[in-house]
Order: sequence, then C-alpha cells, then structure tokens
Amino acid sequence: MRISTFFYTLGQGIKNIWRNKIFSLATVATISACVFLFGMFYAIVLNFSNIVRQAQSGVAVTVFFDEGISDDKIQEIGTEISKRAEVSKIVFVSAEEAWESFKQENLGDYVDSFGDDNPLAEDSNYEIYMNDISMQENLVTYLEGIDGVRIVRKSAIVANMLTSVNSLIGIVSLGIILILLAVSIFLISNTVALGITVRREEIGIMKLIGATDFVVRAPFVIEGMLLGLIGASLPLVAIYVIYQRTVIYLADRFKVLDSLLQFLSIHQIFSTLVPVALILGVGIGFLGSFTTARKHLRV
Amino acid sequence: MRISTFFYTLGQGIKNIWRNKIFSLATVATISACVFLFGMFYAIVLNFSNIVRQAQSGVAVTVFFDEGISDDKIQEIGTEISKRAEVSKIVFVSAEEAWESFKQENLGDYVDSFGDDNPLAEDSNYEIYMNDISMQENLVTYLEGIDGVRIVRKSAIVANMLTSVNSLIGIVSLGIILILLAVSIFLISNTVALGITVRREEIGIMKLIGATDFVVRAPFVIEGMLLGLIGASLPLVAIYVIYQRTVIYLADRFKVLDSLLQFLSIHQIFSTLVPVALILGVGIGFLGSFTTARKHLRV
Amino acid sequence: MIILEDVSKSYSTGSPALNNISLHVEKGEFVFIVGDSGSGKSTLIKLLLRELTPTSGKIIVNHTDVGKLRHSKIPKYRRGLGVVFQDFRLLKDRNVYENVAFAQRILAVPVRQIRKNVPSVLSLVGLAEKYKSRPRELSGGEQQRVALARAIINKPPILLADEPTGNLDPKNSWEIMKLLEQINKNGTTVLVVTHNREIVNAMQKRVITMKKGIIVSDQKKGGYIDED
Amino acid sequence: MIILEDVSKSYSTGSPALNNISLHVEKGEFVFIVGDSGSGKSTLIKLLLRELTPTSGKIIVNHTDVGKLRHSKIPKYRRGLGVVFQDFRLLKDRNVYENVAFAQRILAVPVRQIRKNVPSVLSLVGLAEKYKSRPRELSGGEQQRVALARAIINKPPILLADEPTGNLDPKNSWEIMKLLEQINKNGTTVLVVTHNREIVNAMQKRVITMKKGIIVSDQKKGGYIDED
Ligand SMILES: Nc1ncnc2c1ncn2[C@@H]1O[C@H](COP(=O)(O)OP(=O)(O)OP(=O)(O)O)[C@@H](O)[C@H]1O
Ligand SMILES: Nc1ncnc2c1ncn2[C@@H]1O[C@H](COP(=O)(O)OP(=O)(O)OP(=O)(O)O)[C@@H](O)[C@H]1O
Ligand SMILES: [Mg+2]
Ligand SMILES: [Mg+2]
Repeated sequence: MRISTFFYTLGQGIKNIWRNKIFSLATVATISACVFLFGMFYAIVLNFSNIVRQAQSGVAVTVFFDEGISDDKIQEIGTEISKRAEVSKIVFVSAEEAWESFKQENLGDYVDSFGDDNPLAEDSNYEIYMNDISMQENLVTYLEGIDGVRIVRKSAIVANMLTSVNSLIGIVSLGIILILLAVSIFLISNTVALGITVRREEIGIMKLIGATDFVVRAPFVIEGMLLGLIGASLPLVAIYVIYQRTVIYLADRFKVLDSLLQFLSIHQIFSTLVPVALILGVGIGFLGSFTTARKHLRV
Repeated sequence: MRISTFFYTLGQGIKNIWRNKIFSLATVATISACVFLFGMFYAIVLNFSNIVRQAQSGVAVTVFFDEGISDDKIQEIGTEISKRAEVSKIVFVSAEEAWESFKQENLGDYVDSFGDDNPLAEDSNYEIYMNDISMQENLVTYLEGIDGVRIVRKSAIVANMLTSVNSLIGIVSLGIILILLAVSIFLISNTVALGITVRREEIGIMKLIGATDFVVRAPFVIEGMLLGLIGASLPLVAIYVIYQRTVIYLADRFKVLDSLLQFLSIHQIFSTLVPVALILGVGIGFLGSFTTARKHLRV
Repeated sequence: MIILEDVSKSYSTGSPALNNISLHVEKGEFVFIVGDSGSGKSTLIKLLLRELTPTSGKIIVNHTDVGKLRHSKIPKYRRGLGVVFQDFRLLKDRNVYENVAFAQRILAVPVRQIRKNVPSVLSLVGLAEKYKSRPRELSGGEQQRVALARAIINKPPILLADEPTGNLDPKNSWEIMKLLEQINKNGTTVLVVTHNREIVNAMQKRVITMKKGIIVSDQKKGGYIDED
Repeated sequence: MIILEDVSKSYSTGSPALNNISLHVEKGEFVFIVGDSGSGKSTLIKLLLRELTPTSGKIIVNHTDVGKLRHSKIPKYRRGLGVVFQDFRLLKDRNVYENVAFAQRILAVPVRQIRKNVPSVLSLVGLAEKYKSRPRELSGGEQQRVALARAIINKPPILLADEPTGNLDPKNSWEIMKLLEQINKNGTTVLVVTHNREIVNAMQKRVITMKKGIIVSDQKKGGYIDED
C-alpha cells in the first residue's frame, strides 16, 4: 500500500465519523453506556466479593490446651500452627483475657454474681484466623492431632455459611458479569452494524466504480475502531472519577462499617477493567464494522 | 378521523416495522436488552435488600426482670411489650433454658466445672425481636421505663451496623437502579430515534406532498409503541422463567443458607417490574418516535 | 394565480440561484420554463412549493402569501399543488399503487374512491401493470411516470412539473405532454420545466427562459431560444 | 470488444427485461442505444457492468467472460469501464471533487496527479467552480455532469453512459455529446443510452433500437426510429 493511500484511508475513516454524525454519536453513546454499566458492576461485584472474603478472616478456630501445660509448649504449638498455609493470623489469649472478654460479652451487669473467681481459669487459648474458611475442617483435624491440645472449638455453621455465601456471590457475580458482557457485545455490534448499514448504498456505489473490498472496507473498519476507542475511554474516565468519590463518600457516611467496608483501590479494578473495556470497544468496533461492511460488499 | 384512516394509520405503523426490518430488530433488541438488564438487577437488588432486612429481625433485645417478680407480672409485661409497633416477636426464656443455651454456646466441654449450679438463676428473660432495627434505641428507652424490668440488654454495635448496612444497600441499590434506568432510557430513545432518522427523506417527501404532521407522524408513533411493547414483553417472559429456575437452583445449591436465602416470589417482583418495563418500552417508544418524527417534520 | 415580486434566493454557497425574479401566471395558463442547467428553474419550483423560502421578495399563490405561511398551514397549501420532482421523490418502501394512493389518502378520499382512481391514473401514464412494483424495480422512465401520476391524481388547481420527461423516450414524452395539455384544458394551471426543445417549439405555449437566476425572455406563444 | 450471445435477463417479477439479445460491438465503436421506457436499456448496461448477472447467455467484454467472473476479479474488471448511471449514484457525503477523485484513488493514482486531473475534467463538463459542493447542493444537470466527469476521468477503454443528457439543456447536451465523440476518437468504445432524437439523428452513428427486451433494429449510420 502506498503511504498516501494509507493516510487517505485513515483520513476517510476519521471523516466518516464526521459525515455520519448522528450514527457516530449513537455508536459512541451505546459503547459508552455498555462499558460504563459493565465497569460499574465489575467494580461493585469485585468489592462485594472482596468484602465477603474479608469477612471470613474474622472467623477464628480456638485451641485450648491440656491442663498444666508449660508456656514453652504453648509457644511451640503456636509456632507450628502459624506455619500452615491457610492460617493468616494466630493470637494468644490468656485465661484472664478470656474471662474479661467473656464477662463483657455475655453477662452484662450480672457479672458480680461470680465474685473474683475466674470460671475460665485454665482457659488460655489460641485464636487462629484463616485466609480460606473452606479449609477449616482440614485445619481442625490437624489441630486435634497436635500433642498438648485438649480441645478445638470451631464454628462449623458460620464457616459453612460463609463458604456458601462466598460461592453464592461468586456464582451471581459471574452471572451478572457474563450477562452484561453478552448484552454489551450484542448492543455494540448492533449499533456499529446499523451505522454501516445505512451506508450500504454508498458501499454499493464504490464497488460499482471498481473499488476493491479492501479499499471500501478499510475506512469503515478504522471508523469502527476509533468509535470503539472513544466509546470505551469516556466511561473509563467517568468510572475513575466516580469510583473514587463514591468510595470516599461511602467510607465517610458509613464509618460504623469501617471494619467491613474495605474498598479496593481503583487500580486493582482498572487492571482488569481497562483491557476488557478496550477489547469491548475497539474489538467489537473492529469486528462489527468488518463483518457488516463485508455483508454489503457483495455487489 | 375516519375509521378507515384510523385503520390505515394502524396498518402503516405495523407495515413500517416490516419495511424497516433491520432497524425494527435493532430497536426491539435494544429495548429487550435494557429491560432485561433492568429487570435482572431489580430482582437481585430487591432480593438482596430483603435478605438484609430479614437479617435485622434476627437481632433481639433481652429484658431481665427484678428479682422475685411474679409470673403474672412477667406475663403482663410481655403483653404490653408485644403491643409496640416495632416489635415483631417476643419470646419468653426461662432461667433453665437460658443456662442451657449459654452453656452450649460458650463453654464447650468445659461446662463441668460449674457442676449443677445455674449461675444464671433468676435470669429468665424476654427476647424481643423487631421489624425495624433502627427503632432499637426507642424501644430500649421504653423497656427501661417499665416497672419490674431490672435490666435491658441490647447489642448496640450489631444494631448500628445492620442499620448502616441497610442504608448502604439502599443507597447502592437506588444508585444502580437509577443508573440502569437512565442508561436504558438513553439507549432506547437512541435506537428509536435512529430508526426514524434513516427515514427522514421519506418524511420529507410526505410533507412535500401535503401530508399534515399528524398523518406523517402517527404511523411512526404506533410503530415505536409496538416495538416498545414487543421489546418490553420478551425480556419479561425471559425473566419470569429464568428467575424461578434460578431461585430453585440457588435454594437447592445453598441449603446451608436456608435461613438467609428468603427469595421473593416472582409476583412480588413483577408487581413493580411489569409497569416499569412497559413504561420503559412503550413510553420511550412513544416519546422517542414522537419527538424524533417531529424533528424531521420541519420541511 | 401565481405572482412573484422581486424574488431572490441565495443558497449559503455560491452566487444567488434566483436574482430578483418577477412573474405573473394567470389561472389556467400553460407555461414552459426553460434554461441552462443550473439557471434556477428547480429553485423556482421549490419556492412555489414552499420547500424553500425566498431570501427576499414576495410569492403569492392563489391569494396566499407563501413566504408568510405558518407551519401548520403549509400542508393545506401544498395539497393545492401537484408536483413532479426532478428526482421523482417516490417513497422507496412502498409500491407504485401506494405511492400514488398516498396523495389521495392525505386528502382523506374514501378508500373505495382511491381503489378506482389509482388504477385509472396509472393507466393514463401507461403503468397499469406495474402497480405492485417498488420504485427500485422500475426503469427510470417508469419512476418518472409514477411521480407524474401522483402529481395529477388529485386534480390540483396548480401543477408544477420539473423535467417530467427527462427520462422518457420521444413517444412517451409526447403522450405525457398531451396529457398535461389535457389537464390544463380542464382548468389546471400548469408550469413545466423542460429541456425538450422539440416539444417546446411544437406546442406554442408561453415560454419563460431563464439564465443564471434571471428571466431573460418571456414569450407568449414562444419557442426554445438558442443562444448562438 | 463487447460480445453478447443469447443473453436473457428476468427479474423476479414480470416478463423478462431482456430476451435473447445478441450483439457485437467492436473496439472503438460509438453506439447509441435507444428504445421505449422500460425496454431494457439500463438492464443491458447493468449486465455489462456486472451489477447484474444474466439469467442465461454469455457476455464477453474485452476477452473476459463477465458472467463467470470471480468475486475477487470484479473490481479490476469494472475499473476498465467508465459508467454514467441513469440515477447518477454520486456519493452523497462527499463533495464534487471527492466524488470524481474517488475513481482515481481506487486506481492508486498519485495524489499530485489527482490534483491536476480532477479540475481539468471538471472544467471539461463545465463544473470547475462547483468542486466544493455536495451532490444535494447541485442542480439535476450539474449532478449528471459530475457523474460523467467521474466516468471519464480514468480514460477507460469502454464508456457506458445511461441517459447522460436527460437533465441537460440542448446546448449542454450537445457539448457533452461532442465530448463523448472526442473521447471515442481517442480510442474509447462508447455506448450511449439516450432518448434524444435530435442528437441521435444528427450524429449519424450506429443506433441499436430496443423494444420490450429485444433488439428490433441495428443501423450502421442510423437515426431514431419512430414507431408511427
Ligand atoms: N441546496 C443548495 N445549496 C447550494 N447551492 C444550490 C443548492 N441547490 C441548488 N444550488 C445551486 O443553485 C443553482 C440553481 O439550481 P437549480 O436546481 O435551480 O437549477 P436548475 O435550473 O434546476 O438546473 P437543472 O436544469 O440542471 O436542473 C445551481 O447553480 C445549483 O448549484
Ligand atoms: N430490479 C428490478 N426488479 C424487477 N423489475 C425490474 C427491475 N429493474 C427493472 N425492471 C423492469 O425491467 C424492465 C426494463 O427496465 P430497464 O431499467 O432496463 O428499462 P430502460 O430501458 O432503462 O427504461 P428507461 O428508459 O425508462 O430507463 C422494466 O419494465 C422494469 O420495470
Ligand atoms: Mg433542476
Ligand atoms: Mg433506464
């Protein structure tokens, strides 16, 4: 291809956008809307499953020791446990601490009836936090096998529920994302196709004069890709701004949920979203214009 | 209007759909996609906030009585409390029951150290469940004022968090729904407008022959509304089918979450969704075709 | 019937298409408008139809000041005109029958009447058999005759025909001209834009010759004026 | 150069538009094709351009069997033809210059060359000043001349002109015909479909007369045949 032909083709692609203003606007608008929706839900879904995943790390398995165990032995057990892959944190709770927090949590003002006794003497323990709650059963089996461990207290129901919620969210999220993706692909290719279909007469004329398929199609394909690029970029910028404001707003408004609301940074979201958005925009802009133009080239 | 003119206009509206197949398909597809997305998210959001709302009803305020209170008095207090609007359920827990559940929940195998004593004697109480957790403070103030009530135990943190989660979900849901609605309106009116814009030449010809705005526009408006009706109905049917299957699937797959997963019936969802979808489809079909046709009528 | 007073029309680009035109056409006249390509004949027709508004000057048709017509009054005004457009302007999506019938529908002519009128006017222009065809399935001359059929079916008091025989063979052209003459005899004022020297010379009607946006000659029983 | 053997063309509706046509046109000939409206002239042109394929029969142009042309070979074949379409077929979104230049661009003519050729061919057809206008801003005759300019700019070995003067005044028509004759003298084979009796009679070229899809007459130095 001549260098001048290349620039001519590129120029025509850009001019096409201008010549066909209404459709260009409609196409950019559609792509923007789709990418925006996709991006928004992707951000929500990602944060949501992140929050749920963090919730699991709040659930602990508690290990009590044989009566009269030595502090060294406890230390040793702790070191060993913390080596496990699924363990994210291990906290030693002395008998006094255990009783204090027990009193606070459960007895309210009625605590006086126990006097200065500590019914939970000998109940120093380890609280073991995990990074994957579905591994709880494994861990418990392991812990029960350790010498010096009297009893392991776990909350099977909570663990089960969390695991389930986790995979429920996973399924629903995946469903949402896939549906949004499908709808976006569908709508975007739809408008791109329409924008070219209205010019099928023009395509026919070019072909009748003797233009090759390539010459006719190239500007349309460039046009489609440019529209896709613009249509994908605008909502990305919008999401960038909106996301950060929303996160700040929500974190501020719902201070109570501080521990729960651990938002992801915009960069964690963009690392996947940007390529997906560009593929959605530019990719479908390319494929849509390519195939639609081809359809009308049979003249 | 003559009756024959009416039927002619109606007929032209229907024929327009056929004459302009590609655009009709694109319009129906866009409306369907938008209504589908909207409906899907509406269903998800509604269920979600329902689940969260149900979670609050699991939180109870506990009322303990003065020492040596008579059973009659307890009965009386209970009757009075249950009259309150925000109270959804009130359960009497005898001292024995309280100790049993306390042992189970908190002491594990270490319970023997208490022998047969019941440290919680005199701890019979009422568990009071509410239908609106944000009213907890009110309720507590009221309960504390009742004669014969020794102490009221509440979980302020949980209540606060739930109230916050509740309004967080509310805000996010509203945001999602509004954005989806806006995007839908935008995309639908966009395609409807495009479908008519490609026929602006035709509109111009009609006007030059002497047709009134009404005669030119009426078939387009009918066309727009019909496309809207079709475009809104298809996804409603789809949602009807998909929703019920999904609910059954999820309820089955996540039996563990039985208490949590209280899905709404399709009828509860459709009672709002159907009118909204029809307004989205038919309404925007009407408005979009009406205004776009008018734009091209200035000939 | 038709009065133009100092009418000018300038498009956004180029020199004015019409430059201070004045013209009187009486009711029942038959007028040829001839002139070079680009001399402003179609522009004149478009002004009369109110497709365009004059840049300056006054156009009065049938006691109506066309330039000052309110938007809502335009359709009624146009229904008093029958127009053959130079580029036909048929409705692409509708067949020949519907294209012609459309002119009647907007007058709310009863359907029964339309079913009679359309075939009869189609056979007048020699297209009785093609009533089911779409415009794209017609030859150039056939499309032109459909445009004519649509213009005359309502028997309008004024007929404006922009090059109605440009795509027709001489025999067909003559038949169409005879048809227009007949319509004129029945009382319709007829303006025909044409390049057909033979016909203009033979018919001995009023001939207005335009050049570069002005009227250079207006003969009572005239012929085609050649420059050189 | 152009050979048709027993060519028929039927559209899905109606009787065949071409019925067993056979025709030989030598290289360098100038041929008028005349005939009634709807007699199949444009259909013939469309077959030669391979816009349509014949229902039966064989078309050979320049040693190429047009009916058997593979899709990928069609553009190259068409570039050997210059065509004036009856309905012009200009690119609506592009101005006059771009419309004419487009024919050169697809031949990959260097831009510098195009910048010289386009103005010179536009002034040949009398449109030098209108190069910036869009088709919709042109009069009927002006559009027709743009279509002609586009057809001749590449100096194709074969020129097919379907009614190239239908919207032109007699003077302009003559100039265009003289131009076509000039092009023919330079070696181009020219086929002109026309209804202009005056010109056909004056130019004394080969005249093929069609009627209802068949060739009813083929005169060497002929004139327009009137039926009656
Ligand atoms: N929309 C427009 N914008 C700009 N210029 C225009 C427009 N329409 C017409 N013109 C110019 O105005 C002049 C008169 O055009 P008009 O169509 O009236 O010519 P005409 O006499 O009908 O010619 P023809 O016989 O070729 O149809 C021409 O030079 C044309 O280029
Ligand atoms: N696409 C089509 N589908 C069906 N019939 C068609 C189609 N194109 C043309 N015809 C018919 O074929 C016949 C020949 O058409 P053609 O265009 O070749 O005529 P023509 O000789 O060019 O006439 P004109 O001088 O009016 O342009 C006509 O009767 C026409 O109605
Ligand atoms: Mg004109
Ligand atoms: Mg023809």
